[in-house]
Amino acid sequence: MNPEPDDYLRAVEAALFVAEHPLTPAEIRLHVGEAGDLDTALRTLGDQYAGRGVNLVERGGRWHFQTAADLAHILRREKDEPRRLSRAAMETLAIIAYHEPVSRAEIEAIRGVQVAKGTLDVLMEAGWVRPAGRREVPGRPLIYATTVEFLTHFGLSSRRDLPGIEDLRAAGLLDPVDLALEGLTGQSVVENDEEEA
Amino acid sequence: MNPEPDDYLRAVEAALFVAEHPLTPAEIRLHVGEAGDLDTALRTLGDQYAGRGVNLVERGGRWHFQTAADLAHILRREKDEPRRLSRAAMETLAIIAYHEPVSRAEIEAIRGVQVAKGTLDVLMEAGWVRPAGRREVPGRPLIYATTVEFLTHFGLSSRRDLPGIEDLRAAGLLDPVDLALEGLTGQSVVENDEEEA
Amino acid sequence: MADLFTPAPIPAPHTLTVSFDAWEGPLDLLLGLARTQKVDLREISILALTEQYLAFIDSARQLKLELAADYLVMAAWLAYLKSALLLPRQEQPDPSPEDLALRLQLRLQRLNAMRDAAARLMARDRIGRDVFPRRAPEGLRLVKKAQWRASLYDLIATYGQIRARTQPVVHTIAVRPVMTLDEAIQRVGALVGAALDWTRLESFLPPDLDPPKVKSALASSFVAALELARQGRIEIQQDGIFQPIYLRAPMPADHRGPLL
Repeated sequence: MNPEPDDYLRAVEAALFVAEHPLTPAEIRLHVGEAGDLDTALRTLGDQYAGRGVNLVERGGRWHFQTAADLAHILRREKDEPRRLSRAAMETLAIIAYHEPVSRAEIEAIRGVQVAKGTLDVLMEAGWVRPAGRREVPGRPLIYATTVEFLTHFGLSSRRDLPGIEDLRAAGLLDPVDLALEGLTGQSVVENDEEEA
Repeated sequence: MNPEPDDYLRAVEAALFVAEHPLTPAEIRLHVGEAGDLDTALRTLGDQYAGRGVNLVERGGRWHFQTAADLAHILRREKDEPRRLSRAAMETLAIIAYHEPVSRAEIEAIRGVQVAKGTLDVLMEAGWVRPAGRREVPGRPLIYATTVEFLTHFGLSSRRDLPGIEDLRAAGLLDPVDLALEGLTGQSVVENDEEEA
Repeated sequence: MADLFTPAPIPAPHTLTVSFDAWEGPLDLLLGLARTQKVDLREISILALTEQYLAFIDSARQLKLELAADYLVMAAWLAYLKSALLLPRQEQPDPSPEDLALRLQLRLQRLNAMRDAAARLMARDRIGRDVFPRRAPEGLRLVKKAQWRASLYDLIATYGQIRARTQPVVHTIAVRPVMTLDEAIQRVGALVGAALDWTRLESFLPPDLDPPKVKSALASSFVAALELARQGRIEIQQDGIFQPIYLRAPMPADHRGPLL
């Protein structure tokens, strides 16, 4: 910085530094008095701070210090926060993956539950779901499909890698919950056994 | 100001400018990354701002910008006046700062009166004093120490900057009376050594 | 801070207008008195200080000021110290009054040191009074970016659950391995004509049947036998309950055996 800023300049600098909002010259003078040439001081300060990390700028007749525009990125630090998808989001994602492209109404029909607006937003924010045009039916509803990031995240080379209904059945993933429970309690489920075989 | 501050310096400057509280070097690095020599940048900034209306200072290992003290009269507002401390509170604060960590009994031994209940509360509420564990002696009394906010508030880089602390130590005035008495009467010095270390 | 920067009122017995609220206990009062000696505390005369204190307390009493107990305790102790100091050395008690006086002096020095330290601390450039940070810093922001976690297993398991939950439950009636009554009538009717003598019902069943079908065939064949007997096309014989059942073609009337 300049070797010897005079006291008037220092006072202007300090007043602008602590101010809660941009100051008009009149407001600055309320603090620093009339003992100097304010216009010159502001111009000098502007020059001295030009090119630094903090700049003195004038907007609509008010002056304030602000950080240089190119440094905005360092003042906002992003931090990854691992989070689990909600059950509703997971179900919606699964339905889109198996049935894409699907409209919201179709998702609701399959889930048997309404889909909250935020649920699709979360999936789109995660980058796994995208709008894929509109269905050419009355109302022209938006339809949704999965993205390449979806495939990447779940380690799939294509949607065809998703296990089919028969695979799910074989893995026991289609067992209604109550039936599975009955099996666990050791009661006989003989008749159905044969059907499943 | 210097003609061409480099981007790393500018980033450090901007981060310190927008920060809501003093920053440790680790906190600064979270934002500006590792692409430069932070110690050098801080020293350079400190030099550049020295003598200006705004200065960069280090308090207890944290850095922040603040206005120059000689400009206080133009910047002070009535509502800024810090809360007045009672004489008891001021003395208690000084005793904690110069002797820390100290127990309440030790504070009372120096002041010759009981420490009123509210006195330590006021200091803790101000954020200048904190409980710092217990002394491993019978009764395990709570001991108190000062905080980083204490250093910041009183403009101290560290406790070594406490006014006159070296002289007081050299004169033995930070030693307990018993210890000093034994020293003066040529008897062996024992037990309280560790507390002062 | 007013009480810090205005020097403590210097008490002199002849101008005593002091409120005891001004003192933080007897040690504080002693220190105030000691400062009136205007010497280094290390040079202070404890005997003179003691006399000052006792005179001060006496004046206060004459003015009927309320004295807190600890001021009086200190007065009593100082009166004792004074008398002990005035005794010839060989008659002095143990611990020696000189040691006690030294201890008091050391305490006064320490309190004085902390009082000065507090004053110097309070006089520093303090944030919000002498130096100011920005009043409205924008703040460094930490933006938390959600990193969504979900595994392929979660995805397919969830899909399976949806399907299991929402598909209509279809009950399929299994086709059982049975021999119908018509089949049995035909079979038994055809075979019994070829048998010359009593033949067990089981012998009319088809060979190589699965165990579940055996029962069905047996039951059907039994009902078929009853039906054929009713029509007069066969005869049935059983020797007792749960005994084997025998069938044969009908004999002429005179050869007829006992009926079931």
